[in-house]
Amino acid sequence: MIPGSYFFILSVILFVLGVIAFFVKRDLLTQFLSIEVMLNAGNLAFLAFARALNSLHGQVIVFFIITVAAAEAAVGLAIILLIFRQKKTIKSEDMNLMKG
Amino acid sequence: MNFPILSLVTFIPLAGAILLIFVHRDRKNLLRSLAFIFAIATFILSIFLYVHFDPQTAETQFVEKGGWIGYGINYHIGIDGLSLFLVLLTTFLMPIAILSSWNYIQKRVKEYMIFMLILETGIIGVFISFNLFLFYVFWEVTLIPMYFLIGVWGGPRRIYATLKFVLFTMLGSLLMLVAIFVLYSTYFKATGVYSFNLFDHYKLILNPNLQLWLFLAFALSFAIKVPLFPLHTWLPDAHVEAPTAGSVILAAVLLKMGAYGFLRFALPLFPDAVMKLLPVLAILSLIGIIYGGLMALIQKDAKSLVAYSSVSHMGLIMLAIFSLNIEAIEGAIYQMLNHGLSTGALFLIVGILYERAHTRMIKDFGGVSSQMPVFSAFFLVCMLSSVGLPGLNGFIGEILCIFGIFKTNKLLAILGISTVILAAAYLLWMFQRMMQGPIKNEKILSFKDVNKREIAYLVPIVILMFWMGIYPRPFLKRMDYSVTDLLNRVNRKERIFVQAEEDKKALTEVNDLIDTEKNKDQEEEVR
Amino acid sequence: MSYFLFFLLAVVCVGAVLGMIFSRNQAYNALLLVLAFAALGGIFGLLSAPFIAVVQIIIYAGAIMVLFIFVIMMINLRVGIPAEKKKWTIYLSVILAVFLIVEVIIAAKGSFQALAAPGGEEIASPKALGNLLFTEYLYPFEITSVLIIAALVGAIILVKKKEKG
Amino acid sequence: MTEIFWLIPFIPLFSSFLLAIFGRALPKKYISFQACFAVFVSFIISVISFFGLLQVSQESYPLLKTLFTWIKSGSFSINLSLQLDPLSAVMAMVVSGVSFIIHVYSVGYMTEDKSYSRYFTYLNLFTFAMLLLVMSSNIVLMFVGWEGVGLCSYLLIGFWFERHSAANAGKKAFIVTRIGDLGFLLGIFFIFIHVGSAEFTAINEAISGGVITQSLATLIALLLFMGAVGKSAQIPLYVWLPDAMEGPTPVSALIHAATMVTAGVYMVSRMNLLYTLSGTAALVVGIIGAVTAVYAATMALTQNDIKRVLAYSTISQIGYMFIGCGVGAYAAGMFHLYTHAFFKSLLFLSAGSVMHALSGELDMRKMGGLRKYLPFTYPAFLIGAIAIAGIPFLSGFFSKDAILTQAFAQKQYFIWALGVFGAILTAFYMFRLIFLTFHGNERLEPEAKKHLHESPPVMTIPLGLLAFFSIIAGYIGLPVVFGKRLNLFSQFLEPVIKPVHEPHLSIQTEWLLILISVAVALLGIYIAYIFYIKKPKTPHTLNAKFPFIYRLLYNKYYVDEIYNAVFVNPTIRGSEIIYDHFDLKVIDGALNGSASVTGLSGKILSYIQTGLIKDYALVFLFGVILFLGYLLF
Repeated sequence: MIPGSYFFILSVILFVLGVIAFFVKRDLLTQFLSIEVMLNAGNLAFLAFARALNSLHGQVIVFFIITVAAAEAAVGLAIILLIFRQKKTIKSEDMNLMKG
Repeated sequence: MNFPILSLVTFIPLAGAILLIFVHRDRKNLLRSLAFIFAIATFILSIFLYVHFDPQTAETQFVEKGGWIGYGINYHIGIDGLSLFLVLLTTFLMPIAILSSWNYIQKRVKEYMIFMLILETGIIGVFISFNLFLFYVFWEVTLIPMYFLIGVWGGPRRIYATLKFVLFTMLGSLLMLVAIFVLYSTYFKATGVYSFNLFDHYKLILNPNLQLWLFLAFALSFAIKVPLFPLHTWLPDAHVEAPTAGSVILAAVLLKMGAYGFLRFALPLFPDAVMKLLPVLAILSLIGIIYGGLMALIQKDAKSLVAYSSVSHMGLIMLAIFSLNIEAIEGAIYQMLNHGLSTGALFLIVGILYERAHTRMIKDFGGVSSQMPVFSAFFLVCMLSSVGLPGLNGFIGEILCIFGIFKTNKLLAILGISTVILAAAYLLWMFQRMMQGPIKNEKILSFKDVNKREIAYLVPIVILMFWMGIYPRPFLKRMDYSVTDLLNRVNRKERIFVQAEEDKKALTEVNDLIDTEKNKDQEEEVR
Repeated sequence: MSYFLFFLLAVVCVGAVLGMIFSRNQAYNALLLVLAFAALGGIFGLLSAPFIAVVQIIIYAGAIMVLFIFVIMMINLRVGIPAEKKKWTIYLSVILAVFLIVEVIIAAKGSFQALAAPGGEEIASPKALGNLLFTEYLYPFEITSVLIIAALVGAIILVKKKEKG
Repeated sequence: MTEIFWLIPFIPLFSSFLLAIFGRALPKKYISFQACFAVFVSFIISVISFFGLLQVSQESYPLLKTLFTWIKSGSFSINLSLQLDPLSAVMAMVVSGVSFIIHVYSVGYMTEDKSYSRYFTYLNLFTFAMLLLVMSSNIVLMFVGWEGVGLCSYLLIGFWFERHSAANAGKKAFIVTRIGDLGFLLGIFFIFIHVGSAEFTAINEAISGGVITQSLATLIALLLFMGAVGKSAQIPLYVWLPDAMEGPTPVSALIHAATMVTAGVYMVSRMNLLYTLSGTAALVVGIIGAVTAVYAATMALTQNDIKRVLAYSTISQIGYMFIGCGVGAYAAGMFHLYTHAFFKSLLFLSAGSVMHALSGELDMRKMGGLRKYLPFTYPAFLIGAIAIAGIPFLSGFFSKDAILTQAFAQKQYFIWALGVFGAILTAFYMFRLIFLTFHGNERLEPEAKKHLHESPPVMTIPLGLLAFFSIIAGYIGLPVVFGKRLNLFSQFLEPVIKPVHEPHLSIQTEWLLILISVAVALLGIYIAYIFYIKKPKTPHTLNAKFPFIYRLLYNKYYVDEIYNAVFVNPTIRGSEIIYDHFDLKVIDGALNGSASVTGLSGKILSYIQTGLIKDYALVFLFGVILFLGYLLF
């Protein structure tokens, strides 16, 4: 029986790695991947607590997160593809249309 | 009454707007007719309000209440003597406005009609809401369609004009929102009940200091809408750039929202602050009267002239409202209707000329009367109504207003009465320069007299002008009780404070009450 | 045994993510993440959530990551994009990340006790999960389906090439 | 039959309404018939009511007819109600009678005008408004009629609006009289505040009951008089009347001579208790009347426009009426109003006939010797001139003499002297007009001479009627010297106008005064005869000798120019300056200034906004850490 804290610490480490990856990487795709990592870290934390609290609700939430992540990935990738088609680049520095 | 007549009147235009979304944009005549039918239907239903309105009571009638968001934000509408005729004015003018833009609007007819109908819902909503939050929502709803009406279908400087209009109005209404929430929280602290209900707030006696600030916030918002000098500069720009129907609605109804706001909210909610600021407000109104008149005298653009005349007329209305007696306030409400009719009609008339000449500069006209005799008769009647000639509506309102002002303060009345001369001067001069004299411009020779559609929307206005001028009883009768009630409300609260000031103990008690409220809050926060 | 499994999977998982950080090649990145997510699926299994574990492997490691790889193929950048040139961003983010770790752990310290507590020994059966999903969470579940359809349609419309003329 | 007196004003109104809507489609014959018939019916009813009134006992005066409550708001309550008492009965008869005659005359005068129906619409409407003015039972309704006649005056002066001058004159008339109306309105408010009602009966009760103090009475009386000054074209608001001659001549006769301009006199007589109570106000009325009488007469001396001479003469004659009111002889003032209505409209219509004959020529310098061409117009004009000059046994003599005698009896010798001086001038300028127009050499334009003709019967018959009345109208108000109770007119008015307790003059003095009047009238005529028939060079030598005075008179004392320079132009200039420098620069400037400050700060802030997601995320992360830290510590 592995203590829940182990899982939790693993989830924190994964999350932070995701954050770091987001900042270090410069292409949109990989940044998007690191967001997925963070999401999964969240999932892990949910499951850890679900087990600790002996509740199934946590698992249901994770289920929803996965479905939403799927939807998000579909739309996000479509957007990235579109950007690439129009700008021929996926470097995140090139996306500065929001500059005031 | 179980039948939700008032809600129907309010939301039929909105339903029409939604229906119009599904009509193809190229079927322009269908769009126009549908919009017109919905507006007319609203008007017919609103006549029902007039017929079944009980003039023997100050109670709000046709009340409908329902839950909405909760926390005091409820659907609570009704009508009383203050708002009945403003609602009727709106429903009356909206079909006319739609008719007047039949040919004038050629691009984006669909959106135009949709915005007109949404605007109608918004305006009616403002006049019938008795829930502060609901009121605020409707207040803002009117802003959006107007923004587009000026910004999309307006003249060459429309962007500047819309921005000015929206920024001015937004500034005021945001402060009002803050004030509404302060009121709300004060009420909650005092009673422990969440309420935006206006009648609950009427009962609240506020700390004079707080009243002052809240009143200023409300008053700023309303004063911008009216517009009170020196907050008026958005008005000429907005009017000049707006399409005809936009100007009509803007002048005839939207400005009234400001004056109505004073009557419904600012005065009865903060009577103490009103008493304190009365001199300032009265003098600003007075300046508005004279200043607007003088500015109107020298305008070169006919629309701009009518716009400044609005400033002058609304100044008189505001001065009457601040006179706080029954004649003045009834006169003010009556004058609001008159101003709605006559100024609306004048904008329609300038619009008719614009459709023919594509210019609004007074100097480009001259001698139009001989080319358009029927039109000239309409112009004459509307102008005289605005001048306040007896037998037409303007006179009744003007004489009641000035009499009321006179009762309160003779000097103000003597100065304010100059509007009688100024109005005659600028309007007659405009009439002379545009309609009379020799024909200067060859283009005028090709002008056609008013067509059937134009007659169709001018005739009801003229009939109403005569009716209101000759037999005003049905109108005044229905205001009596509500106005008396309003004045009681303002005066009774004032009396409490007068007593409180005499009796220091009572005042400290009131202050203590407020202090303990504050302390309680702090304790709660600490916990 | 389970400890061993946990650490193995954890190392694989963290290692794969680290690999992603240091690799330049997008395709590798995606594949590394497939690995990481598969490992994570295993860890989910250890947390007595077999259904979620399976879903994780099938949907995440399978479907979503394949989607990524498809897109990477379509974009087809031959040269990878080098890491951030502005070094200070990296340092700053690392420092911030450390802060984050510390803070989160401190925040969760109180609940470590609860996490360590026994209970939840028995494996949550997929049947129970299904019961919960189709009773209490019926509406959210149905709405999710709408969401996915919307996302699908949205993605198709976004990517569809405009017809010329 | 008397009960239907309230119909008097409404018949012309109805006719006007019909003409306004259907007039353009109706044939001219029908229009003229309807318009004249409506006024004729009104006239008949006024006559019936007049005799009906004689049979009713004086206690029941005035007969009231309340149609409905017009305005009611708080304490402000006004009924739409009409009254009939001797004063309004006389006025109604005069107004409808003269109006009828002028309607008939207009049928001939306006035949060729393209806006025939519009003309009669306005004329009928005017008759309605004027009748409403004289018959209303409260002062607010009277104000309605007051404004109504002002409107019709505006419309009819500007009837030929294609002419720039006509449109301008109409506007000027409306605005100038409105300045006076402003005072009137304030007066009404004062009355209302203190009396609590606008009914004349209530006002009179309040005055006799002492509710209104003397100083208040002065204030109210002067404010009301301000309205009268505007409407009756007295100093300083007379400037609109000469310009008003731009309207069709029958209109000048009806509105700007016989009826509307005398409304002020009617109003003062109606409120006679008020003016009697306040000596100061009465004095002001008298002095303004006297000064105007002379001042306007001097301006009439040099005018060459036939209608303008008559216009100044009207101003001057109304001055006489105000003298009467000012010295407390309201009945005499009303009497002069009544006789003036006949002879002045006679003069105007005759002038119209002359113009008609000369294809619209107005300049007397281009007339002369018309006597033989206009065999009917000439005697009519002459009768009018004799009547106005004050030659005995015509109507003008009796009424003017009554006023001057009263002024003398009240020891207002200054006013009396002005009045007598004015009488010389009156006789002079009237006969100057006659001599220049009908006698002497022909100075016609050849073109005009070709069409020279006497007017058709539809125009000459009204002239005859009016001439007849100008002669006999005076005999109902004979002075005391002919017998004690012969002044039927003032006796009839007694229920409304309480006779003043005048210090009675001896019969000898009365005779002396009459002789003086006659003498000055003859003197004036004689001077005119010398100037324009005997030695036609005299005016030129005089002009050459006193060029300054001549120019001053000829240019009407430059009053129009002064008003323009002092009131009109500064207002417009000043407004323009305010508009350009205050409205556009200060208020709008402040607004635009604040807008640009906002814009500038936005621009500065926008440097922070790099548009890079990463930077935003970094800030976000930073925020999360801070927030977590805040929660933890």
